[in-house]
Amino acid sequence: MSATGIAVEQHKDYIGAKIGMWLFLFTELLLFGGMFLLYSVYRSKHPAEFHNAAAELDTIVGTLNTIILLTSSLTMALSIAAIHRGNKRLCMILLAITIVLGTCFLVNKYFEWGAKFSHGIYPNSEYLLSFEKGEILFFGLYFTMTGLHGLHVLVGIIVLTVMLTKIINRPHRGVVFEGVGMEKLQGAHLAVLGERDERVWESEAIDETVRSVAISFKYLPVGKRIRVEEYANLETSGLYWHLVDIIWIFLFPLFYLIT
Amino acid sequence: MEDESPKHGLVGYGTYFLTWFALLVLTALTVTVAGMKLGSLSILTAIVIACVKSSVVLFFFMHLKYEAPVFKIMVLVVILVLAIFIGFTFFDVSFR
Amino acid sequence: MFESLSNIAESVNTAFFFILVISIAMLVLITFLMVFFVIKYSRKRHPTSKSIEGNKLLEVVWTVVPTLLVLGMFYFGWVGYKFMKDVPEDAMVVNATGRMWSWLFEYENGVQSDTLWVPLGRSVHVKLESQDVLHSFYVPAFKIKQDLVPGMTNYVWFTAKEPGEYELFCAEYCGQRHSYMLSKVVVLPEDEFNAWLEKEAKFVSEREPSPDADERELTEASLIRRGERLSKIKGCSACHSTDGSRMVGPTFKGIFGRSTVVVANGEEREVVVDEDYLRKATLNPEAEIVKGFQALMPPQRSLLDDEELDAIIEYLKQLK
Amino acid sequence: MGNRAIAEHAPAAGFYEEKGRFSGLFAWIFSTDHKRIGLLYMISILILFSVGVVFGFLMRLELVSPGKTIMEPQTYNSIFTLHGVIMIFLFIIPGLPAAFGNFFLPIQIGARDVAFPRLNLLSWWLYISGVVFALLALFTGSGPPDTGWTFYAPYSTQTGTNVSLAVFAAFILGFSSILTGLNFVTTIHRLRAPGMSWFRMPLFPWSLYATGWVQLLATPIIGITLLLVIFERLFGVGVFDPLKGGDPILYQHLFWIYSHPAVYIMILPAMGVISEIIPVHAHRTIFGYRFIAYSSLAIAGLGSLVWGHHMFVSGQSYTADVVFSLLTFLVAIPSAIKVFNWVSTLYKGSIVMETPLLYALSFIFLFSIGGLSGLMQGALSVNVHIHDTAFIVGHFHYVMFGGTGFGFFGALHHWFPKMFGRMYNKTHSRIAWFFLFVGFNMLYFPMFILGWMGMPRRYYDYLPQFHTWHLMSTIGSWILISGLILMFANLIRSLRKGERVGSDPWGGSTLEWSISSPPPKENFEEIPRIDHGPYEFKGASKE
Repeated sequence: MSATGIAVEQHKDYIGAKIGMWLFLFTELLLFGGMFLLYSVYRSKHPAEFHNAAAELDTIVGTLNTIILLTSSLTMALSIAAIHRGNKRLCMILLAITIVLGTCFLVNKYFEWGAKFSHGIYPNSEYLLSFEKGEILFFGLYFTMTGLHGLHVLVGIIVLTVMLTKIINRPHRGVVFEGVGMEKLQGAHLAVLGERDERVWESEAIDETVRSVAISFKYLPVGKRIRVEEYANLETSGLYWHLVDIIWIFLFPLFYLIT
Repeated sequence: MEDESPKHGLVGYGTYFLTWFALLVLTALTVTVAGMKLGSLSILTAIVIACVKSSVVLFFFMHLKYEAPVFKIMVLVVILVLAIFIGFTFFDVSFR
Repeated sequence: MFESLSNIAESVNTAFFFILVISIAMLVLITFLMVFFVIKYSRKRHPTSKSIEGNKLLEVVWTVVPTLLVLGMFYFGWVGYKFMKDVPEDAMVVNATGRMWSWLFEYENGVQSDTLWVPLGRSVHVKLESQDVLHSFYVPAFKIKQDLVPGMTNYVWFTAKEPGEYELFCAEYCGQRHSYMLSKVVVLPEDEFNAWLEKEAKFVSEREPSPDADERELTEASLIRRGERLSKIKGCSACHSTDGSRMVGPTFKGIFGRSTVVVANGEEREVVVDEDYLRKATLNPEAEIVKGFQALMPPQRSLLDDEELDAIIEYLKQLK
Repeated sequence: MGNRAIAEHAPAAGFYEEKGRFSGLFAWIFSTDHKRIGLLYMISILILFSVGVVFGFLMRLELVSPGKTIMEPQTYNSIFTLHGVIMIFLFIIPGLPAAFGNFFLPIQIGARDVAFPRLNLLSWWLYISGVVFALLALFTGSGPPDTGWTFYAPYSTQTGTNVSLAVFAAFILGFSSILTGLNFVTTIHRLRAPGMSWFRMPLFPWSLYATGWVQLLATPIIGITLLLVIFERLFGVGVFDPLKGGDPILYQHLFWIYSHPAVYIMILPAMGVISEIIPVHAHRTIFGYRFIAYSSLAIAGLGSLVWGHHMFVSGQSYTADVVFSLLTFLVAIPSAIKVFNWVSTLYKGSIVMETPLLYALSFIFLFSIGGLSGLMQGALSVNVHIHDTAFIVGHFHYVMFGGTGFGFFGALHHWFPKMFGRMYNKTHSRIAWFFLFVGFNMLYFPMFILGWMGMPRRYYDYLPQFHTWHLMSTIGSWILISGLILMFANLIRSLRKGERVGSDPWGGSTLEWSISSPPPKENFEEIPRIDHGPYEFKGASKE
């Protein structure tokens, strides 16, 4: 079936990949869920101390970081939308912006933590141990939760960088469909649509022996299309990035806004 | 059967900008509300706003709105499970 | 095993028998049916099988009946438990402290003991606290158990119904000598108990400095006796032997004047055990660890007052 | 397709002869074939099971009489910790899903592989890394951990032994377990053969589906808990340290939020196996298919709500005690439904008493004892007396070993001919079963009595009144181990010497029996179309 000269890739079940990613996100959510459980219990036990301790954190830095992360989520979503429209250049630019924003978030976090450390506030520090118990807990949770979240941002940045280099390096020539679900294509026609959804090209009816279909974009301008596999990967990476954002959406009020 | 073709390819750039704008507004709102002294209500509003914000992210940025029902059911189940884990712990903590 | 030696044990036994009878009935039923079917419908006797998909009525029956049974079990367990949690107001209070790996019981009049002495037929309210890790206060004969959690106060209560001595175990794993964290509950008739309590109270009052110093001043012998008792009550003997055998900590035998190698801040140093060293090693044991042993001993500053420490050191001095 | 005819006549070598990128050992440890990964898991799991058995044997030997028998208290404490960690994290949790689930899930639903084959290989590698870390924890630092497999704070955050590394190993293993669950759930959603609706799926995949969700949702909680123990030890964060305001009881909550559902990760797949074995050997359809399927989900769901019953004497609130006790009793109901349906499946069957069925029936018997003794623990007042005693040890060995262990052995004997294309010596396997069954009961039943008498668990030494029952228990362990040796010797010998079998030695009806033994590479020449339920047997009259 590889008549057009494109090697048939291992099959990718697009929806399967998405289910897999969502399931992974659930485990991430519950990982943080355990921390949120601790937070809610300790907060309910020591409301006043949490209140006082939160005053040590800088709301402006927190808000700034929230805006940075939300914006990076926007550029992430836009970059996927761009690739759906076949605009590889825009996709790459937006992805790069996302990575830069993520890095800004971490840099901010670094300075924020640094400031705390220089004030002598870090786990098990003598100064911190002189605080009330609830305040020690607040900072224990603060460092663990934002630290763990920062780690996730870092992983996200790495994943997105890998995606970016993949998209830069791979010329995309076609789309390959293979594997499960192919039998549904029996008797169907494949078509290439033009700007106004008109049929530029149409294949013969697919017969029942077909296991995979490869379409090469030999006649289309290079740079306008990308393989399904890659945008599935980019999309799942995007999901991960948004989840990291969601976690922050909760961390922000819980640590910075309870003064 | 689950639909193979990704419908959300059609989500416009405008929708995303709108989503982002809504998120910024909600952020501004939650910061403002925290500034007002609402006492015990303040934590509640903060959580509610955070929930709204994360649903916006889930539904639009993460395309949940356009996914098959099976995704929505799974997300719901997971959130429920997490709520139960936290909630049931309070059977202990609040009555100790 | 099934006697009711405390008021609590009664309700535990009731719930247990209720569940036991149902369980045995269930088990016998299931096993009998399995064996019966296997024999009756073996391929030899029954060459063609019949595929029965299911039976709604049966499913309903064997959902509803077990539901009712388990709700009954829940009820019996709950009733007995509620009883365990409601302490009578007139109960005698004893404070129990668990630490690696011994027990300390304190009575309201200040009497301390490593054994729990209680009066027969009177409710005893034991308040439980831990100094280090989790422990669990367990008296099998009375069928009571409760964990000791550092940072919180738990409790149990009971009324003993027969005089005698009963085992007291630590039931929550607490480290190396967990299985030796044993003690006893001694149940005495009320008058004997009161006599014991009075006798012990004297031991407490001995330490009170008296205005008439000459008369009440402690003799050396009594100080040593005191030290010996304290080393038991305060838990020293749980980790330090007096017969030279190696336990968790170094032996007390011949400790005074012995030269020993200690590790402080990663450096080894030889010291001669004198009064100063003993004081330091008790109050701040983590600073210098005797070579070959682990830093397990908690600082005793809050647990011993000066007089008690003096007595213990006096006692250690003469252990040859 | 022309080569189907060849496949039927060629000597059975199946996927073992697959020519891949690598050869020799590498053809296995870098293979993404689900069957090879399944066997890799099985071999590693059985090796670690043997290690766990040796530790268990040593513990029993120490307890044969009061006082010191063969080891010091510290050694004993490490050994019961290792026995628990190995048996739970390295044997039972991955046992059935990772070994048999990997091998048979795709085949039973008519797929060529799992949804993410490379991820599947990764989870095996993670498993092996976990094993390596666990072993490192034994031989490095200041001695093997001595906390018990529960790692209860604050002891685990204070003890000088090598807890951090052991806990990290458990963390890695949790990750491996999550990936397996993720893979299976996706596989079942996406790769069922055309026509295989949810209710035409065999019950083993059903149980794996329920298990997969528990793995996904509960395991991250233990992940974060164990990480926190490490943070606590390294940085002194304070979340479990009472001196810094931390609450040790919260550790227990987090721990059991995972570890109670983990019990269902362990038992559900075994229940799935039993649901496969019984209809095949009774040669009739399973009784109450939907009820068994739904009860798997019910057990997974309800089982996630009952963790507090491990904490009735921990100092948690009275309200929590009552709520968790009630919920605990409710989770007994779906288990009861399963047992009744299994027994009814024997009714009007045409039963051949093969070894797998022996294991399945002993599963029902032993699991019933385990479950019923669980009811005693669920009752609040009784729990107070038997909590943390040998009674608990007896109970969970009946459930975990008598249940999951016997389910595992049942699966081994049921699917052995399919996996290797050869049959074991049936007489020897029956003798081995007999030793296992007798030894098992003699080993663990005395623990119920000991527990009721008040013998606390995790005791290195005990008072003389407990001696008789401990002695009996230790003798039981010797019989049990003889049975194990006999069983494994028989199976290993049969790998080479066993009689060759055809594709369907038992007369099974699910998809795995429709392909050759051992299965060919990619399982199916052509993906089958399914138009009926999983347990429709030829020659069985319908009602």
